[in-house]
Amino acid sequence: MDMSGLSSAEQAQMVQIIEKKQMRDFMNLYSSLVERCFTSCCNDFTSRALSSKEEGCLKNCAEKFMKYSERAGARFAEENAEQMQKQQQK
Amino acid sequence: MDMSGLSSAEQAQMVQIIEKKQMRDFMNLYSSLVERCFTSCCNDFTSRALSSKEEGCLKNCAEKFMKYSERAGARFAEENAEQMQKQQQK
Amino acid sequence: MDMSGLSSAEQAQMVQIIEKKQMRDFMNLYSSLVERCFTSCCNDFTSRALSSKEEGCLKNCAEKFMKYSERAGARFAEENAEQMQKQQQK
Amino acid sequence: MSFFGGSRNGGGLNNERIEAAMHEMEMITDVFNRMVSSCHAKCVNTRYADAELSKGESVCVDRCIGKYFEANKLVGETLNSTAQAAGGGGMGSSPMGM
Amino acid sequence: MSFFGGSRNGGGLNNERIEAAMHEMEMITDVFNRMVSSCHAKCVNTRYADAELSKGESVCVDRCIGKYFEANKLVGETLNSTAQAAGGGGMGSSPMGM
Amino acid sequence: MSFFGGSRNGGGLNNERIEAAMHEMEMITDVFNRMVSSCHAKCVNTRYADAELSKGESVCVDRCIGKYFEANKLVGETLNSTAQAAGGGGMGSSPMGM
Repeated sequence: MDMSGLSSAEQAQMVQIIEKKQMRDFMNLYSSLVERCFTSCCNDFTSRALSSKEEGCLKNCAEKFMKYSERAGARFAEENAEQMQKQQQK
Repeated sequence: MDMSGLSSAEQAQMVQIIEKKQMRDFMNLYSSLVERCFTSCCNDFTSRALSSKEEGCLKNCAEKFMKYSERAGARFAEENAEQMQKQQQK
Repeated sequence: MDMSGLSSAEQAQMVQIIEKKQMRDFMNLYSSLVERCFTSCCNDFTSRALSSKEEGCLKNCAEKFMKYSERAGARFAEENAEQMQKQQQK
Repeated sequence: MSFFGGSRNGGGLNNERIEAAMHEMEMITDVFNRMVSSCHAKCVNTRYADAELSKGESVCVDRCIGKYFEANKLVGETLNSTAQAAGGGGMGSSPMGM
Repeated sequence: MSFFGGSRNGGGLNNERIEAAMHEMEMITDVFNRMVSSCHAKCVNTRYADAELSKGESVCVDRCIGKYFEANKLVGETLNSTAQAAGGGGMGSSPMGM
Repeated sequence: MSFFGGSRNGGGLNNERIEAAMHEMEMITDVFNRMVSSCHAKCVNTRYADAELSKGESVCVDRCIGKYFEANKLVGETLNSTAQAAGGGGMGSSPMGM
């Protein structure tokens, strides 16, 4: 995102807004991650407790998703930067 | 949720906010329930009218979901209370 | 929606609100359309570039969805008008 | 969101009523979006060999939208009678203008 | 949304704290909605031959809700230890009051 | 939401521009979230026998993100030319900065 069109007061405000949004986005990521991993890993309801198999699956799911998410974010940023550059050359 | 850290004026405002939110959540529940029951029950589009089988299915779906939702809500409240208690003991 | 209960100042404000909402709804439609068409059309990740088959599928998907969406919107408006009329006759 | 951006300065504007109208609009949009998504899944072939809605798909869409309204009404009535049976007064009418 | 409609006029109100409480409430609602949707998919038969939760479904629901809480805790702990291993300080405790 | 909590008091701030920047940010987040969810479904094995992205999965992810951008562009162009064919002026450029 290009913030150069904004005044410094506006930029300061944007930073605050962005921080709040990041907090919100993180919580959203977190709750969707729990849902995603629970859906993939937990399918036995003969007991309330997590089996060791379910525990392992949940941990792997959470860790793997964070790695996936980092990679996807890096690619997204690259592609986005490339496309903005192309648009400015037009 | 623990509101004891808020002043009485803040608590009064929170109550108002919560009421609006409940109204919104109820509408959301309602429209997601229609979608859910429609998806499960309506699969014949040779006619616009609901067949009696579809009607029965929709009614059962709505009633059953409300019962499910009450039960899930009660369990959620129990688990949440238990967990908050554990955290305070730490 | 019946705006006749609102004053003209309120109606002017509503128009502004509605315009912002339409802008937001359009963006939402757009990003959900990309997701929908990508899910249906792109399943080969041996290459980063779109194959000509994928391109054709994406274009058809987008065009067809717009046609679908127009038709669904027109039916929705008809049904909604009919139902409001019935409610006023009660 | 920013929908009410101007409403706080406005002398003589009734924010309550604007909020209520706004609320109704959001609700209708929500129902519409869910209906669009449901009927797309029920009626539209997603192989996308061409860009046209076939005759069969079109007829299916029309009926699907109509049926969705019927389902919406029936679910609303069911919730109302459940609420009344539980001792409450129900919600008066179907919970939305549709 | 309009949740903070009145909060700007209010003398002596601490908007920060109300916002934080509001934020927590939204978060809990989000978790609850996802849990309701997950456990419905896991436990409830969707043929809808009748309107009652069977005994088996009820037991499944109770365990599913409990298990969802356990999963929530474990995922939170996993993210924390991953963040700590990456050099950060983690998030202190599980990211939500649940 | 509360994003604009402070913006109404601020003398000399241009709310319109902040709103526009905010709007763009929300849009990009929306696209990103949908892309993350799509490419996860396309590329990541959900048996979770271990916590690493395999080589094959990593390569798939890179291509999937790239392809999603291409799809986004093509869908935008298709909507524009459909709108132009319908007599309107289209949307000028692809409806988002990406």
